[in-house]
Amino acid sequence: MTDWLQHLLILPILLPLAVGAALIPVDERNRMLKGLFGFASTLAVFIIAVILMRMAANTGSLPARGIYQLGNWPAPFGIVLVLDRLSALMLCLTAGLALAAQVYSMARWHTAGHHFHSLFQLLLAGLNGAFLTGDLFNLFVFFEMMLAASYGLLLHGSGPVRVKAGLHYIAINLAASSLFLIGVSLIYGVTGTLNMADLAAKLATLAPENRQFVETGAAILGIAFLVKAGMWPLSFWLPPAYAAATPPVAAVFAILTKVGIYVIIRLHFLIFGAAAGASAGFGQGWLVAGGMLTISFGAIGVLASQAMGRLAGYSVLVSSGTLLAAIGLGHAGMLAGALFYLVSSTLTISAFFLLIELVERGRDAGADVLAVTMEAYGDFDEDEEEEEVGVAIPGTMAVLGLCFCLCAVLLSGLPPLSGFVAKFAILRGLFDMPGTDLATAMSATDWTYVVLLILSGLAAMIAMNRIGIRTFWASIEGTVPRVFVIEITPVVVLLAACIFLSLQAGPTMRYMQAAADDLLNPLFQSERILSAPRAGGQ
Amino acid sequence: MLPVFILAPFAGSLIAIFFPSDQRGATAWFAGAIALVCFLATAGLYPFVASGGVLRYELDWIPELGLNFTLRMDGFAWLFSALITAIGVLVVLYARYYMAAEDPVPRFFALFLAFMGSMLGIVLSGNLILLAVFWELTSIVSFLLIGYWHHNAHARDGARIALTMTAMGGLCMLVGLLIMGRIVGSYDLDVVLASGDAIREHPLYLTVLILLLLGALTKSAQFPFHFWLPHAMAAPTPVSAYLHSATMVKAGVFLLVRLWPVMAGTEAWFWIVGLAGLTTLLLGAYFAIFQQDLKGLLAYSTISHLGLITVLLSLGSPLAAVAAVFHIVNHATFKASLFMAAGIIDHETGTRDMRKLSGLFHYMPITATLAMVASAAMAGVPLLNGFLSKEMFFAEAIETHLVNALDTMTPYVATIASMFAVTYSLRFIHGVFYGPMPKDLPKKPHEPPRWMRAPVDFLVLACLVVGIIPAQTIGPFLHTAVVSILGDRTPQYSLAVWHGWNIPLIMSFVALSGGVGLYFLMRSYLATSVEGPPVFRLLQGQRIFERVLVTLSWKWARSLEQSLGTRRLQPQMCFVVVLALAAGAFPLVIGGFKLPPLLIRGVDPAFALLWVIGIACAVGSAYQAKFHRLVSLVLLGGAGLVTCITFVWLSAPDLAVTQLLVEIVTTVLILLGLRWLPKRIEQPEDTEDLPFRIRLRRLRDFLLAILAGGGMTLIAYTVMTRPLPDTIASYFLARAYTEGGGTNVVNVILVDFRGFDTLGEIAVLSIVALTVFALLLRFRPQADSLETPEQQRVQNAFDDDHPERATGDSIAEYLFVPSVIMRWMFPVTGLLAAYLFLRGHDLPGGGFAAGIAMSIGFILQYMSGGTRWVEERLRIHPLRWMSIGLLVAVATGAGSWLFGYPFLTSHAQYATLPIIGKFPLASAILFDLGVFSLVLGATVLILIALAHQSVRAPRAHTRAVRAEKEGVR
Amino acid sequence: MRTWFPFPLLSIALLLMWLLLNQSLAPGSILIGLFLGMVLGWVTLKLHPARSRLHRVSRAAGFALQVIADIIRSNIAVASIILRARRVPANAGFLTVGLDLEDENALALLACIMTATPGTAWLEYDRRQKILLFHVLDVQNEELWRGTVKRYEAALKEIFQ
Amino acid sequence: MTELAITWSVLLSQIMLALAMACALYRIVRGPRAQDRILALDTLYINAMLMLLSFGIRSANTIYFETALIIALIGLVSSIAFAKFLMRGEVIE
Amino acid sequence: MELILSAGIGALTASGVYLLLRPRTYQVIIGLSLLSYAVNLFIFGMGRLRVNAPPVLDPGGVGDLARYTDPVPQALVLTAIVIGFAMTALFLVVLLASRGFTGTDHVDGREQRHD
Amino acid sequence: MSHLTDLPAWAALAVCGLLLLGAATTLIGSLGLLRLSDFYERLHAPTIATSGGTILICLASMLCFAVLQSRWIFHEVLIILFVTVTTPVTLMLLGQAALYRDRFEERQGVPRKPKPERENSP
Repeated sequence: MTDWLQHLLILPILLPLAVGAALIPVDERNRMLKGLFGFASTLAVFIIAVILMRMAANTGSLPARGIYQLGNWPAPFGIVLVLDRLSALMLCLTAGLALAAQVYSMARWHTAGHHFHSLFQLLLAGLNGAFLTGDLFNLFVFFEMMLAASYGLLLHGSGPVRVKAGLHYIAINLAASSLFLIGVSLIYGVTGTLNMADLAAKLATLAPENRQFVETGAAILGIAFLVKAGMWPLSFWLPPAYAAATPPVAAVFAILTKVGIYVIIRLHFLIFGAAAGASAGFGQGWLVAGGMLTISFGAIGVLASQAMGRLAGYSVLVSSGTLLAAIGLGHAGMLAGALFYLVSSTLTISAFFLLIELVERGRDAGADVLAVTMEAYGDFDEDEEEEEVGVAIPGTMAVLGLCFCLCAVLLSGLPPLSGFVAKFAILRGLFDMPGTDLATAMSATDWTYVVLLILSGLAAMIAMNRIGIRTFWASIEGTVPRVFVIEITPVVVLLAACIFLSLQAGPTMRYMQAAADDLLNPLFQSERILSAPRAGGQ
Repeated sequence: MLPVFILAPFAGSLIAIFFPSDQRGATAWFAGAIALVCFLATAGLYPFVASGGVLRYELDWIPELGLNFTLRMDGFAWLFSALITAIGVLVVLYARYYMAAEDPVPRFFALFLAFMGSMLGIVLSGNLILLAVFWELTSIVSFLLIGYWHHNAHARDGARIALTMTAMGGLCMLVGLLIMGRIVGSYDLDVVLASGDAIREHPLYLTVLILLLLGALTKSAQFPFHFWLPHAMAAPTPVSAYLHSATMVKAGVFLLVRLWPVMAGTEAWFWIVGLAGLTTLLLGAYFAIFQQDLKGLLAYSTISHLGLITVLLSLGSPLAAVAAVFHIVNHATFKASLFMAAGIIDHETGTRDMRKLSGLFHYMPITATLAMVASAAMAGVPLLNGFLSKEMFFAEAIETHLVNALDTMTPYVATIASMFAVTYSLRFIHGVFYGPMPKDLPKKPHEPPRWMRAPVDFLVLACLVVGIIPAQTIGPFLHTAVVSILGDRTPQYSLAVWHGWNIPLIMSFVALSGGVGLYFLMRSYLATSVEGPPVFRLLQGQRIFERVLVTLSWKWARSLEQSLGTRRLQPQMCFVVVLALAAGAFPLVIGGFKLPPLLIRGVDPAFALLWVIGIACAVGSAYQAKFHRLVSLVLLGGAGLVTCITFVWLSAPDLAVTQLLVEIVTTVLILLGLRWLPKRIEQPEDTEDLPFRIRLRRLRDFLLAILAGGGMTLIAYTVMTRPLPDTIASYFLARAYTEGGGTNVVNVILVDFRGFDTLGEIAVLSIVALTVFALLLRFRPQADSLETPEQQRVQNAFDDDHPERATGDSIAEYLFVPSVIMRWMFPVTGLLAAYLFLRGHDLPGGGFAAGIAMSIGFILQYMSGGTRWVEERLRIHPLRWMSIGLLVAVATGAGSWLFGYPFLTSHAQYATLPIIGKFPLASAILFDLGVFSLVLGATVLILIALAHQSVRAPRAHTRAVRAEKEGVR
Repeated sequence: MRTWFPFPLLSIALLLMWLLLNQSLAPGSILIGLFLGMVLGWVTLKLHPARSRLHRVSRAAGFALQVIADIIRSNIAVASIILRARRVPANAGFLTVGLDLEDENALALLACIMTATPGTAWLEYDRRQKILLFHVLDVQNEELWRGTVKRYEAALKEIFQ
Repeated sequence: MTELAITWSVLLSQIMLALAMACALYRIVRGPRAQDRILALDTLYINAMLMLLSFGIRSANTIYFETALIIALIGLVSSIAFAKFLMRGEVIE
Repeated sequence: MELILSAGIGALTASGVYLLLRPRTYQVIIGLSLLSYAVNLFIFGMGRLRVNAPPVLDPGGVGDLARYTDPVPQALVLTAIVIGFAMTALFLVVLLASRGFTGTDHVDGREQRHD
Repeated sequence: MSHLTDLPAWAALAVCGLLLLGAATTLIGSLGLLRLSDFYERLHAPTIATSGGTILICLASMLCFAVLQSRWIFHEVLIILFVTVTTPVTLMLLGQAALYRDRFEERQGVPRKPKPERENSP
């Protein structure tokens, strides 16, 4: 009698939440069991995400089941979950990364501390919630959920380095969270609504003296998001934190910055879209400037970092900057490319994070073992005898080297992989602006952006080249790293995903284009949300 | 048909990887077969191409962006692919014998095939972007090939420089191609070639030109980017023979030829290309003379020959283009053979240093002969192919195309350059094969194996044949290629050995005789001189490049990262605050913000007084936080209290209750933590001795704080004095009771209207509890905070030195009466919690408040009895409570699915039981129960985990010490 | 009965409290109150505090009145002291008095009373020597204070044993 | 008449209570002994509770009662914790 | 009313921000608590200030904004309080751990020359 | 919702009286914190607030609501009860802490621990 599919939309949030909760009291001794349950739920989420994405892709700009009114309260009043192409895409991406990281962690990293799998599931739930929700304050709640879990995971395994990095990370993000609250409440104070769609609808008809407060609120919100997205100069906490985190965690963290970006994309085009009247395109200049500065800083950092972990952290910054600036420039054509870039770079970076530890394990075996089995004492602590670190598969080095090469090519955006396709798409979008004459159509900013894009790729190439040579070629043929199969597989899978993206670039770009179009005329969607009927027909 | 050219090599390389590394022969045969297939396929396509047809193959890749997998073969492409595949076959054969047994051959051949594939891709691609793709691929693969012997430092450096240069150029070229595509409106090569005028007239033509040239010139090692090529000579000789003579370095000139119809013929083109070409031509030849390394000499000669081709292309006349294409082919043949010969020499003698080598003719006459012929071709001796193209070059050089200095210079430079060419060719022959018997060679030289020499034989033969009867051999192929480029602009030209007495011939004679003379002049010097030409030796491009690269990408980057970034928290916080202030102020400032009128009406003196106290508390606790932690905590409590009263005053009882409870727990929490912080000597510092910097920073922070506070005040006041817009609240107020089934609207919002928020919120709480728990399991207190606090020590000591007292008596006495009372408070607290919980839906209270209250009850017991005392009596399972709570909440929400309603749809009604009477029965209450259980669990877990440290830390300390001792042993 | 209500007194007290809180005598709230009293009784049992039985509850009321009277009196006294604290510095002092009250709860109650009445502050009680050290705000004659304490103690003894 | 009296007396008493809180605050800030501060905090809580009660009377609304009740019952927990900290150097041993 | 409250919010914010910028972890945590008070009051204020109009309906009643204060910000503040509490606890433990590992209570884990 | 002005005059006056008296008592008690010189003396000050002040104001509130809602209101009794029961805990602990301190620092005018004569400095 009831259409169960209609509840599909909320499962990506509830399933991990429930599993995570259920795993809490399970004893740490049978971690593997926990891991398996976690894996099952992550897998389920992934499948659901794929189904949702197909739904979103097939049916119109807003699928029939794309709106979920929690508690059966209609849109502006209750909380709604909204599914569209973009959110579906992010769900898929997240689940994919999570799957990889989960498998990877089950090799050994989840023994580094307690409650890894619960925290992991809860992080997943938080992320999905942040992607799906259509309500400003609910977004805050899920942000906090995600952040809290990320704190937990960052500190997973403890140790001075992680704790020091974590302290900064937490402090900064707590400050940002209070900014978030201020912004949200200010917006509520002048518009009297929390629903994003409703907000967009109301903003157009708002008295100027009130609108300027909406803008203030939005700006303050923006800072909160930019801290997460890692815009210069709010991003110094990021590289140390990401470098300090355990590999699987870092791999998932690759998506965290993208959450900030995602929300900015959402709100920017929804609230300050073309229909926003006087305050249309508010804050674009800031985004562009910040983004470009971030690219530069990230590129410099990439060049300047000796350890691979920091390099990866900085390349996170580069990708954030690229996206921010692309959003800020706001040419319709670029958006699709930017989305493609988002997916590709996220996959790449997380693969790289997973790879790093495997590669370095070969060089200084034992250091990480120390990190894993950081001697821990306590009443509840079971004995953690340090197990064999993987087995030396013949040709491991070759596989690792190949993966590294792929990472390098992807990071530096060299052909033929998706990194290149993404950059090409962005540039193409930039060059294909209306206006017959290119020379006049493109402003100095646009050219700067082009240059920065190229230079950042170059920087990545030089740095990766340098580090790669040092690691794979110059190193005396020492111990071949001992690696579990389930550790290398996720890396390979993620990279394979990138290759798939490059091969299937056509269909993917079509999807991205559609998603971009959704973003560019959001009001249509807003009406759908606000006019959605309640269940039970009352 | 066309995809085969790309697929076969790449597939082959994929397969080749998996050959066992000892199977040298098998791998070689496999690779050779692939190359041969490609060659035959090319050959098979000739008839079609010769008839002026253009083969096209198109496969969708990203049609939206106009990037398709388009392959296109016309005569020129055919010529090139023939070259690539043919020489490919020969090089494979050669490498089969060249590579040592211990080299990992499969990798070599895999990379080799991959390179062949991407090279073919360049020449065949019919889409500009696709061309760029393959272009970069060649860079990457060549990087791996050059670094094939990566244990050798030179190989690593050479590879890195090569990649950096070529990839850099490639990226620039990409942008150029993008712009070009934008100008034309398509990336398809046919379209591009069709619209030359549009490009040449376009204002961005110069930009495009420069970007493209950056690509082309870096790729084919033109001045000033030439220096990577000599360093790439660290590669195995087959690689050099293939990449650095026939294929990769030709990619640049290939691009120039490809785009010649649309780009060439302008002033800018002439100047830039011509200048680069001439310089390269001259310098390359000059440098080549002074090389002591065989391959180095060849490398520089390659550079100079490429310069020659570039010059030809720069001239912009069709005939010159013909000459260029012709010379491309010729150079490929003789240079490849020369490289192979050099390789043979290296292989058989073990050295490539010309100072050591001499008189080899005696040992390897055949090889010597071959090498002599080839280098004669290089020198442009008549009856060899090199001669023909060089004649054409001279002929073009003396033509005047544009009237300017460069054009007039060309013939002289050409002559001098070819004079140098003669010199270094002569040196190559004479120095290596003649003269005294070589001494102290690493190996005893002898002829190479039969099949290792075969490729050289073939190529040299080709040189001869083409040199003698060009029209019958190369002629038709050349023609098809030229036609495919120039179309109807194809000029009349004759490939004859003898054009009669004319200036070019004279120039050749001058060059030949001059070159010979020059060689014999410099001979003695060269026999002993160090590497490199006299003057220019000092400035080595690669050194400069390296230094620049290191400076830019390492030194500056590091210092910039230091200066632009920071690893300290305070500056970061500062940035956050400043940016937030800016962001907040920006819209108000540009929006023309006007201050609302100050209205004092309705100011309640008591309330005002209250807030005077509150503000005092806040400021005080900020002031005391450094040296009187306890006081600042107390004052914090005061501020919280005032906040709580404010909530009550402004009609928010729920908030007041929650705020109060939370504040109490927080205080206890921080007190628990305070024990682990370092003791701070309580001396309020005098600000005199502080350095100025610190005082300045404090001032800055103070101002920032004032600004932030002022901003908040301003915004808050303005918004609060404005009328409330029509908010969603009215909806809630109207339906809270009728549909939500509760009179306390706030609580109904929490558990029903916005129950999802609450779900997330309790999830946050549980996450934090887990984190805290997990982190504290790893907690390592500092040594100085390890021993028990001195109060306890003193008190216990007091007990100990009194025989009639047992340890812990004092504390027992101290706590005697209080603990009795606290124990009785436990059930009362429980009652209060139940009260708060049950009434929550209708009156202030609710699951959260109840949970906290209950947990406070537990904490009270811990305080009175101590951890051990309590846990002997009560088994508390906070983890279970949390888990159950969260699950209950979720399950309650999901329950509504059974009735076909969305998650968290609540059901409320008032049931009536006989005795009890009417009581509310809302599903929201169950949800609230979940909240209660979770909050209780989480709070208790956090507090207890912290409290356990006092029990555990000392024990752990002793354990750690013991462990260290054992470690020492 | 014992099994259900390990602490009848406690349970009754809780029930009363519950009714007071809800301000209703509805059977529903009575039931819930009983239930809560029972459950909390069990939990409290785990902490096993000292039990004590009441005799002569009748005396309690009188005692309470007496205490209240004392409280009022001492309130005024102390208030006056505070108000003229500037001029006449209070002559405060420590006093000790031996107690032979056994029951913990009774002692606790005594402590509460003494602290609740301004002017006397319970400081510490040495259980071995059964000596109570307390502080009074003005010691015009120590015996009076000791007398008061003894009086309370006697009353409590009567009630509790 | 009565109305006026009521308003004014309530206001007056609230002001007095606020002053009482001010005294407590003074003691918190001044010390001199840590015990003094905690004692003052305790007083502050009591005063706050009374303030709430008076506010309840003022607004003739019993809904604020629970807050006062909570302060009365467990508001003192924090000061107990403080006292324990002063006496034993840690709150829970 | 508004004036006093906003002044209070300002003062709380100022002290909180000042402490956030200090080098000692303890100062930072106190600052965060103060800041969260300020933020809570701010959110609360966004629903405008009403004396003695608590959003508790009479049984069976249908409320409106004329008689009751805006309940939504109160709900938001409740959530914010909870989350703030959680975060304070977390931060406290982290700073303890940092102090335990690094031996100092400086936010950077090592003493600067002069802070 | 009822309002204070609904009170009959006598009740109103009584309520006001009690309220004012209670507030005054509390104020005096807190003044004690200011004016008394020694910690042990100050220890007595808050008890005025907790006993006198609380009782009076609770009475006021009881009376007020009893009249307003025309039924017996008792639950302020709970407050009195709780306060009387809980305050001593803090005060005792504080007193003992102070006592311990003073003995430790051997301040004058502080009684030694009773009985075991020989030791006087714990």
